[in-house]
Amino acid sequence: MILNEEQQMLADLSERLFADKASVDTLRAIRGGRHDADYDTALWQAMVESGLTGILVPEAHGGMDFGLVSAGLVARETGRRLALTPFLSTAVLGAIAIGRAGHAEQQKQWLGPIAEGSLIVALAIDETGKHRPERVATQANAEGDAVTISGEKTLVVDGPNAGLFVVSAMHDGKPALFAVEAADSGVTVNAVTSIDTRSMANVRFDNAKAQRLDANDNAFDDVLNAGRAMLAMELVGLSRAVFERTLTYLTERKQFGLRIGAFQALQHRAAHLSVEIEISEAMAFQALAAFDAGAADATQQILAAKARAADTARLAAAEGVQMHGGMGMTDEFDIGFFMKRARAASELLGDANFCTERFAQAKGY
Amino acid sequence: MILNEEQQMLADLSERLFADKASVDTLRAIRGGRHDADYDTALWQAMVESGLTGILVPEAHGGMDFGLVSAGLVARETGRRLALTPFLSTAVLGAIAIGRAGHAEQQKQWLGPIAEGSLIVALAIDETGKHRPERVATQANAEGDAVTISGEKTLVVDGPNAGLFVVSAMHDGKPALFAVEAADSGVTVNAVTSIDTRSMANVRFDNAKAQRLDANDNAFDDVLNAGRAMLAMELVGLSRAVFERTLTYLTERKQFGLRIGAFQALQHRAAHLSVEIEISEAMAFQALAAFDAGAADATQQILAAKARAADTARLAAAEGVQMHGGMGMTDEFDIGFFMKRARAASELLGDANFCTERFAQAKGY
Amino acid sequence: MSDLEEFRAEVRTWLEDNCPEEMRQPLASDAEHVWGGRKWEFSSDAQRVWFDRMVGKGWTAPAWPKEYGGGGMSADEHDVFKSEMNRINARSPVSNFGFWMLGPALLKFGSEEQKREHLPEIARGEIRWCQGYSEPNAGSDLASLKTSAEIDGDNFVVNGRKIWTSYADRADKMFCLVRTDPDAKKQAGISFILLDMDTPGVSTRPIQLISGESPFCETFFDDVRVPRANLVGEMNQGWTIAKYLLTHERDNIGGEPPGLLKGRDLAQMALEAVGADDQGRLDDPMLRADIARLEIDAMAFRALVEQTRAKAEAGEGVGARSAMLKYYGTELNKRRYNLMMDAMGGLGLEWESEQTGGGRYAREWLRSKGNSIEGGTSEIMLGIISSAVLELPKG
Amino acid sequence: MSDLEEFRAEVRTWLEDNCPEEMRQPLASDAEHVWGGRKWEFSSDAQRVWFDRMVGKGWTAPAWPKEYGGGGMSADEHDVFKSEMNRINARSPVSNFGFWMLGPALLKFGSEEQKREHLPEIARGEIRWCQGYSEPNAGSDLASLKTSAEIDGDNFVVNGRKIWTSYADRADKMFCLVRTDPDAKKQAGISFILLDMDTPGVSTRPIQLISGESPFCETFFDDVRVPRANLVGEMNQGWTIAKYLLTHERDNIGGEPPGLLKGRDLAQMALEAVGADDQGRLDDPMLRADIARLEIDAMAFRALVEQTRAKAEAGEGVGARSAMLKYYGTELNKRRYNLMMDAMGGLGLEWESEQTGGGRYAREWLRSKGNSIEGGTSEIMLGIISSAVLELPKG
Repeated sequence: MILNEEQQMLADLSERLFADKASVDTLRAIRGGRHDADYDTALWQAMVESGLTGILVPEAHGGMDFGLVSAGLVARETGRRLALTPFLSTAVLGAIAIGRAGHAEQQKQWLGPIAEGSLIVALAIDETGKHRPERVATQANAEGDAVTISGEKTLVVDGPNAGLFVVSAMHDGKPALFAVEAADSGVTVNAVTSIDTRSMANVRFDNAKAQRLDANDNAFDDVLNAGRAMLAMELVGLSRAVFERTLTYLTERKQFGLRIGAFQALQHRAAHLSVEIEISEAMAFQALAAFDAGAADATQQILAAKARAADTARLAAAEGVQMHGGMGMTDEFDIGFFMKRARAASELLGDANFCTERFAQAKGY
Repeated sequence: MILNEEQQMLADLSERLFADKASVDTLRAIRGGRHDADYDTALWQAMVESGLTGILVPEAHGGMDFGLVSAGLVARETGRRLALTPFLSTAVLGAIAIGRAGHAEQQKQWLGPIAEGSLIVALAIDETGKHRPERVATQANAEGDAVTISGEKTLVVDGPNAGLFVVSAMHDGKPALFAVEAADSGVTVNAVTSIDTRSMANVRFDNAKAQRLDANDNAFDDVLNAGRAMLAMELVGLSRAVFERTLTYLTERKQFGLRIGAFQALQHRAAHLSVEIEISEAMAFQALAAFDAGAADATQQILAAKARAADTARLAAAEGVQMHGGMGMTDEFDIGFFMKRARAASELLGDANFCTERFAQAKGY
Repeated sequence: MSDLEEFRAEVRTWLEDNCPEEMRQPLASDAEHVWGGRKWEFSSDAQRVWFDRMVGKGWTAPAWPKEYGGGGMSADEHDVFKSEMNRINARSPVSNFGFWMLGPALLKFGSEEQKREHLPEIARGEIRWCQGYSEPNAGSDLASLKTSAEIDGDNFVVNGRKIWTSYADRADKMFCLVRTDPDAKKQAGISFILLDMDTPGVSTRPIQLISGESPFCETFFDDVRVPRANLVGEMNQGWTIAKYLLTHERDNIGGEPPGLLKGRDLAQMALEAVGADDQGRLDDPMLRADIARLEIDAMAFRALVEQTRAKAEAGEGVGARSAMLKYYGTELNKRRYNLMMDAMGGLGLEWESEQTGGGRYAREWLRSKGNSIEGGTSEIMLGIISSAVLELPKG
Repeated sequence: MSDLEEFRAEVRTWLEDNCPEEMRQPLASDAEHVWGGRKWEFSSDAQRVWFDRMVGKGWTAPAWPKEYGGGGMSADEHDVFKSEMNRINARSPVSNFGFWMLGPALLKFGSEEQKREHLPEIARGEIRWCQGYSEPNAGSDLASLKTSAEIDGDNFVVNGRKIWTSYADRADKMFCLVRTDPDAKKQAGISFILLDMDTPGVSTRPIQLISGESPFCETFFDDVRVPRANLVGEMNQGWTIAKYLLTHERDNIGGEPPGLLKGRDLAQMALEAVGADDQGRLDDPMLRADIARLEIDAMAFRALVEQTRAKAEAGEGVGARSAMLKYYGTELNKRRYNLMMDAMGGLGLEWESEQTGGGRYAREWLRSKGNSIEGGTSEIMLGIISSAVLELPKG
C-alpha cells in the first residue's frame, strides 16, 4: 500500500512533532527520576494539542476517527524516537476497547476524555510472564446489576498513570472485557521499573467495581489486533532508527585504516538488514490497512506483521550493538536503548513465537 | 576424544584405500549405467580384502570386532569420496542387527558371510517418506514355529543387491526385527533411482518366510543408533570434502580483478562454515565413542550428532554451490553430487527435525 | 461506463470466447511453455489455436505500439488486460527473450529501422531470441567480458564464447554484448549487437545442470560476420542497454515460485506427506514452524513487491531497490524448496519414478539453487544495495 | 597406589578439611568473587578463612613454581587438583588478571627479578592487576594504539588513554601496552610495561554499560613516570607478549556460561516459566525447538572444546584454532541468553524487582552482548580463521 494524502500529511506532522519534542535526553531523565512523571508529559501534551490522542476516537466524541494506518504512523515515530507516552495504551488500546466494546453511555463517559488527553487508560489482561490471553484466572462476579472483579494482572503498560483499566476476567466460562476505575478502593497498582523505562505496573483487583464492555463480540480480538499492529509499527520505527545510527557509525568509524562501512562482511550484513526492514515495514502497513478494511485475513496479517517486526527489530538492535563494538555496550551511547525497547515491544501482546504459532493455527496446520 | 593408535591406523588405512579406489568417475559411470553394478564393486572388493566389511563383526565370525568409532572413520571416507558401497547397510546395520539381535545360529549363518563380503544385508524399516520407526503397518504372523511377514517398505538402501533383509514388523503389538532371505518367493524388490545414486529399493513382503531377531531387547535401538551415527560421519566427511573444493575454488577463481576468496563477505561465511564442520565432527566422534562405551546418554549424543551433521552438510553444500556460482549448477562440476548426497544422508533414518524432536523428548521437555 | 470499463468488458468477452479450456490450466511443466520461433512445434491444437488468435489481435505484446505489431494498449489498459488474463488463468500464448528483454530494449534504444524489422516478427512469435551476456571467465563480473567484435568493412567479425545462454540451441537469433574496443576499460568498449544463430561460425553446446535438465548453453563464435547495421544504440555504449535490461530482468524475478509450488499451498502438501497430530497440526513441530515462518516472510515479501509496484506506477523510480527484491525473492524461493523437500522426505529422494513425475521434487529443488546465482548473484545484489541504496563507503 | 593417586588423596583430604561449606556454593553473583589486592575487603569470614588457608598452601597459583609463591604442581598434579576442586564445587579463593594473564606472561617473558618481585605478591592475593590494552580509537585494531611512553632518564613518561580496563578503579597495578617508537609501523614500536595505579598522573573513570553495571573503566595517563625496569621483554617487542596473552585470553572463553545460567538447565527454567502441554512438552513448540537446537549445539561445542584440550595436552598446538572456540562459544552464549529471555517473558522486562534479583535476567542478557566484542570481536575471529586457518587470500 501507499499512503493517501491524509495519511501522508499525518506522517509529516508526526515526524515533525516527534523530531521537535521527543528526545533520548527525556528518556534518560525519566529513567533517572529527573522528570516530573514516568512518561514524557511535554510530548504527550503536544500530542493532545495536535489531536493525536483522538486519532481513533469517533468525531462525535471529539476525535479524528482515522484508521490504524494513521495511528501506526504515530506509533512508528514513538519507536523511532524512543518516546515514552501513553499513546499505545490510551489512544489505541483504550480507544478501540471503549469505542468498539463500550455501550453508548460508556463511550460518552470515556472517549471524550481520551481524545482530550485527560484520561489515561491501561489494558490489564496478562497474568503470567508470557502473553496468553485465553489463560485468565481473574474472575468477574455479578450480583444483580453490580459486577466486581478479583485477580492479579501483570505487564500493565501505563498502569501507574491510568484513570481507567480495561481488564479481562472470566465471565460465563470465557474471558471478557471489563472497565474498572483506578480510583476504586479494590484496585492496587504496583509500579514496575521496566527494562525500556516504559511505564508499567502489576495491578491487583480485589472485588473492584467493574462494568462489562460487551457491545461487540469481537472487541477483545480487535483490541489485541490493534495493539499488536501498533507494536509492529513501533518496532519498525525503532528498527529504522537503530539502523540509521549504525549506518552513520559505519560511515564514520575507522579501523585498520578504513571506514568500517567499507568492510564487505559488514556491508552484506547491513544490506541484508535493510531488506528485512523494508519487508517488515511493508508487511506492517499492509496489515494495518487490512484491519482498517475489515479484511477477513486481517488477524493473520497482523500476527505476521508483529512476528516479523519483532525479529527484524531484534536483529537490527543486535547488529547495531555488535557493529558499534565496545561503544555499543556503553550506556553513554543510545544504541542500548533500542535493544531494550525492542525486547519489550517484542514481548508485549505476544512474542514472535506466539504470533507465528497463532498464524499457523489460523492457517489450519 | 582423540583417536587411539589402532583407530589412527584405521583412519590412515581408510583414507589411503578410498583415495586410491574411490572416484567420482565411478559414481558417474554407475549413474549412467556404465558400471557392472549399481554400486562400486571394485572398491567393495578392496574393502572386503582389507577386512573393513567385518569391522563390527566379532572375531569368532571372522571379523575385526572394532567399535563404531572405527566404523565411523570408514563412513567418513565414503562421504568424502562420494563412494557407493553397501558399507552402511551391510557392515554396520547388518552386522549390528545380526550381531546384537541374532541368536547363535543366526549369527553363525550370516555374520561370516558379512565379514567375507559374500552377503549384502539391507534394512527395511520405513514405510512412509519420513522416517518414523514406530509407525509400522507390516505384520508378522506366527503359525507354530513358522513366521511370515507381509507389508511394504520404502527407502531400503542396498535393497536391489541384498541377500538378506532385516525387517521391522508388528509382533505382539509392537515393532520387532525379523530376518527375511531375499530369495524367498514372497519378496519383491523394486529398484528406485535415487537422487544420489545410492542403491535403493521399495520392497514388498507377501507372507515371506521370516525369522525373529530377538536375542536382545534393545537391538532395534542399537541398529537405529548405529545407522544414524554412521550417517553423521558420512555427512561430516562430505562436508569436509565439499568445503575443501570450495576453498580451492575461492583461491583460484578471479572476479573483479581479485581472487574471490579475498572478498571478506565470503571469507566470513567460509570461516563460519569451517567452525560448524569442526564442531559437527567433534560431536560425531564423541557420540560414536559414547555408543562404544555404552554411555547412558549415547542415544541423545547420536541424535545430536546426526541433526548437527545434517545441518552442517546442507550448509556446506549450499555454500559450495553458491560460491561456485554458475559452475556450481553444472553437472560437469562435482559439487552438485555433494548436495544430492547431503540431502539423502540427512533424510535417511531421521532428518534433523526428527533427531532434534527426539532429543528434546529424551531430555524431558 | 467508463472507457476502461468498456475495454474490460470487451477483453473479457473476447477471452471467454477465444481462450481454449486447455489453455486455462496451469503449466504442468516447463515443457508446455510456448516459446515460438522458426523451429517451434506446437504440442496441441489448443496451443496453436490460442497462439494464432492472440497473434491476430496483437495481444502477444499488448503494450507495444500497433505499428510494431503490438496491441497498442495504454498502461491502464494493459493492467486491465493482465487482470482479465489472470481471472481465467489464461496461459501466455507465446513468450521468449524477444518479448521480455529485447523488445523493451529496442523500444528504448533501437533505431526506427530496427524496430520495424524485429518487433513485428517477435510479436508474431516467428523469431525466438536468446541473450548472450555471460562468459566463462566473467561470471558476476559481467563487465570483464572478452568476446570481441572487430570491424571489417560493413561487418563485425565476432570471436569468443558465451555461457548461460538460455536455450541458445533452440533460438533463432541472439542479442549479445561484445567488446568493440579492446583498449577501453571494462564497461567502456562494450557494444550491443543482434545476430542470427544460423550465421556461419556460430555453434552451441547444451550445459547439463545438477537438476539433469539443460536449459542453458555455451555458444561459440568463430569469425562470425554480423552486419554493422545490427548494432543497437551507439558503438561502445552497449553497457547502458545491458544495465537497463539487467534491472528489467531483476524486476521479473521475485514473484510466485514456478513449477510444482506454483499456486500450491506448501503447508497443505506437507500435511498430506507428513500427516497431522490429534489436534490437526502438522506432525513435525519444527517443520511446521519453518513453514509458518516462510509463509509469513512470503506474505511480507509480497507486501513489499506490491508496494514497490504501486510506487513505480505512481512514478517513483525503483532503481537499485530492485536488487532488494531479487535478493530476497530468490533466497525465499530456495528456502521454500528446501522445506518442500523436508516435507516430501523419501519422495524427494526419487530421481525418476512415476509418482514423482520423473523426480520433479528433487529436480525443481536443485534448479532453485540457481535462482540466487542467475541474473546477478545474491552477493552482487547485496553489494548493489550496500553501495547504491545504503551508500556505504567503497573498500 | 601411584604417586598421583597419593597426591589426589592428600588434596582431597586437605580440601575436605579446609574448604568451608559456604565456599562450596556457586557464586550468587559477580559481587561474591574474591579479587584480592590492597583495598580488598572480605564479605564473610568463610571467604577470609578459605583465602588464608589456600594462600598458605601456595594453591592460589597451583602450577606456578614454589620459588615464586606457587604450588609447584606438575601438569598432571594440576589436573588432579582441578578435578578435586570441582568435585566439591570449591570456589576459587582469589583470582584476578594477575593470575590469568600477567603471571603466565611473566613466567614466559619476565626477567628473574620481575618474577621474584611480582609473582609471589600475586599468589598471596596482595596485588590486584588490571590490563591496559584497548584505546578509544583503536578498538579491534589494537595495534594502532597511541598511548606513548617516552624515555626520560631511568623512567618512561606515559601519556594517553586506555579504555575497557576491567575494574581499573579497584586495581593496584596495571600491565599495559604503550607505543615506545612513534615512527615504527603498527605492531613494531609497542612495548609491554608494568605500572602502579597509585603513580601520580593516573586517573580512572568507570564506564557504565547498557546492563547498568560498570565493570570497565577508562584510564588516563598524564605524564606518568614509570621506572624503565618495569619493561617486560625487549623494548618495542611488546606485541609478541600481547599476542601470546590474547590467545591465552581466548582460551579462557567459550566454556560454561557465567551467572544465572551457570550449571542451570535452560529447558527446566523454561518449563517452569512457560509451562508444559498435556504431553509434558514445553508449551511453546518454537521455543522448545530453539532450546533443543541450542542444547545440541552446546553439547557439540563442548565436544570440540574437549577435543581441543585433549589435543593440546597431547602436545598438538592449538594456535589460531582458539579463534574458532572464541567465536562460536560467545555467539552460543548470546543465543543462550536470548532464549532465556524468551522463556522468562515479562520477568525479563523487570529491571529492579526483588523476584528477579534486581533485574538479573535483563542485565545478564545485556551483558552477554559484549561477549562477541571483548577479547576480539567475532568479526576479528572470523578474519583470523579465514587467514590463519583457511589461508584464504588477502583482500
